[in-house]
Amino acid sequence: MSEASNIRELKNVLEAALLTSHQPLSLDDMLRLFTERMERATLRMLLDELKQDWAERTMELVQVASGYRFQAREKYTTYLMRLHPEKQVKYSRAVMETLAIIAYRQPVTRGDIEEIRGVAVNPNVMRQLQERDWVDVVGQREVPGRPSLYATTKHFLNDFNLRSLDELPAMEVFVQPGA
Amino acid sequence: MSEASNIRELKNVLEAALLTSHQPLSLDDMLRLFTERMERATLRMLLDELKQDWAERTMELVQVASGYRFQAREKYTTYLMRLHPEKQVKYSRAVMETLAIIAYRQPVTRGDIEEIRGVAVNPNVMRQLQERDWVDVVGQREVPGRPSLYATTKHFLNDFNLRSLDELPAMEVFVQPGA
Amino acid sequence: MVIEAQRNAKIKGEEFTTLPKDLYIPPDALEVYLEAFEGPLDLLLYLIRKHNLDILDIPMADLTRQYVQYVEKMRAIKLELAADYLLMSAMLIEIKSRMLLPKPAEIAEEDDPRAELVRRLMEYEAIKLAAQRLDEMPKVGDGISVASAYFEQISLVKPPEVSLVDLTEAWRNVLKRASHFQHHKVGRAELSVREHMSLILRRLQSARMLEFTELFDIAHDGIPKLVVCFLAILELAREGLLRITQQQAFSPIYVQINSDE
Repeated sequence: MSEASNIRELKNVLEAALLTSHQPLSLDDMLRLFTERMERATLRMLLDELKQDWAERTMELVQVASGYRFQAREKYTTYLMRLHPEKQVKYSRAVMETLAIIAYRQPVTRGDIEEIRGVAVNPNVMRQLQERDWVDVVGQREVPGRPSLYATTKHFLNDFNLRSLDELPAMEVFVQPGA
Repeated sequence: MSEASNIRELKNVLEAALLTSHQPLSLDDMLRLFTERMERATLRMLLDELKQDWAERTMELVQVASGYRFQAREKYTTYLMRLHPEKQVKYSRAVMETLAIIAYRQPVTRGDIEEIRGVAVNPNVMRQLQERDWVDVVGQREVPGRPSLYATTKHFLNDFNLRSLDELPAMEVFVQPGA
Repeated sequence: MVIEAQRNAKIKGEEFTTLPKDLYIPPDALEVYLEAFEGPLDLLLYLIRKHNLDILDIPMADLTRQYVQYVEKMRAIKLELAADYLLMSAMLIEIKSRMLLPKPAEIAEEDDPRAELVRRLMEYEAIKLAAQRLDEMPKVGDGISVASAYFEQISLVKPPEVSLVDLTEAWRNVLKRASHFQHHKVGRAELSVREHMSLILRRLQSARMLEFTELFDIAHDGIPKLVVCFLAILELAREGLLRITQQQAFSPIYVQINSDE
């Protein structure tokens, strides 16, 4: 007499296992659920039925590389994302200063930025600014290596609510006494 | 026109959220699922219905200290334990007794624990309880040395399937043989 | 001795069923055996339960004698274990000796020298049982399996908010550190010129070559803007970014990106 004596019960065990597992379950994993021997073909058949049982429901039984898992249907993603708002990361000081230099001194090359900041520009910094579509390449300076010239974009002006760059606060530099 | 326009759809969103969340969801969490305003009473009603919908199924909608969660019904435990036989952490008697003292006598200092158990508290014991996030420092006792006061966490209640400390099993009183 | 008669006394907690039936412990087994005790209170409780003693009227002489015998054995083998146990020995002996003193007839029950020991034993046993109950309770990860189905996260990272204040603050910091900029003032006019420099470069990127006049939007731009545009062209030329050419006098002037070829 088997523990789980009918198909309904066998499917329930599989459902409980799949709904509570943090990782996809392989066929071997699932065979371990039962003390009695089960053919892989039987297991596959049960999984097929389980998939059908959930066809109209919130979760979808899918097969991925490492096995089977239940996942929320796509239509719920929008809702579920509201539970996990992405944390707003802050831009690093390097990013902000690089952006400021490009805004106030454009068009500038990476070399110009390095000279002003006194440190090498991390390629990641330029990537972040370009991905945000605040900065792009407007040309090359005709010197050896033809370095790219960076400038701010229209999108940058929009995001900062500026009609043109001259709406940026004019920066009066405080002249240090004795400097 | 609301996003999820009928009770069935609202319950589905809740079901999808609860089945995919690794932590219990509070009422506030669940209200965040919907862009439209929902009364807490409505949400409770929906959760009640959802609980009913699952009454005969593999998972059970339970309420613990930090909110609601789905968990596999007890009858599936035997099966599910077979998936990860190696993962069951068994704590030593010292750890469990320390936990019991903190749970039933909180807030307590390490000195209180030593007084009750009659032996020095191994720092490793406290570390294990804190790493499991079952126990936490909630303040200092205002005596010389300002010793830390320990208490159990919400996570402890969640893990033990409790809504609050008064759901802990009542302490048994020493029974006299032949008394 | 009551030991033989009581050796089958039932003790709560299964670990005690494996304990020796009397005080004799094979020396090599003692260490393993001692692990079973969580401390002197635990050992005392064991002795009380094993011999079915009345906790409210503990025969101190018997209990102390048996306890001390255990501790002596422990001392012989596992010295470092003994500190807490020795303290308890001293306490038991003290209680026993206080009980030998003649007591006034009107002594209150709470003045029983054993009272504090009894209170501690009862408190400890209650905790010990509570610990067993907690241990047996189903817990998440040990008897409770929580739903944790998968859902596809949209990798839509919310970009950081940056204000104009953040930007000017960053610029201020740059200037503070770059000493050679300390005398330099970036005014609005210069910003306009810089912006136009970028705009002109952008246009020439796609067009390669433009007629000089095409760079000016005379119909829409006012004089100040035209001037700024002209200054931008001059600045670009000065920086070597533009090449301005004219085949002959009065023929169209062309502007193109300066390239070496």
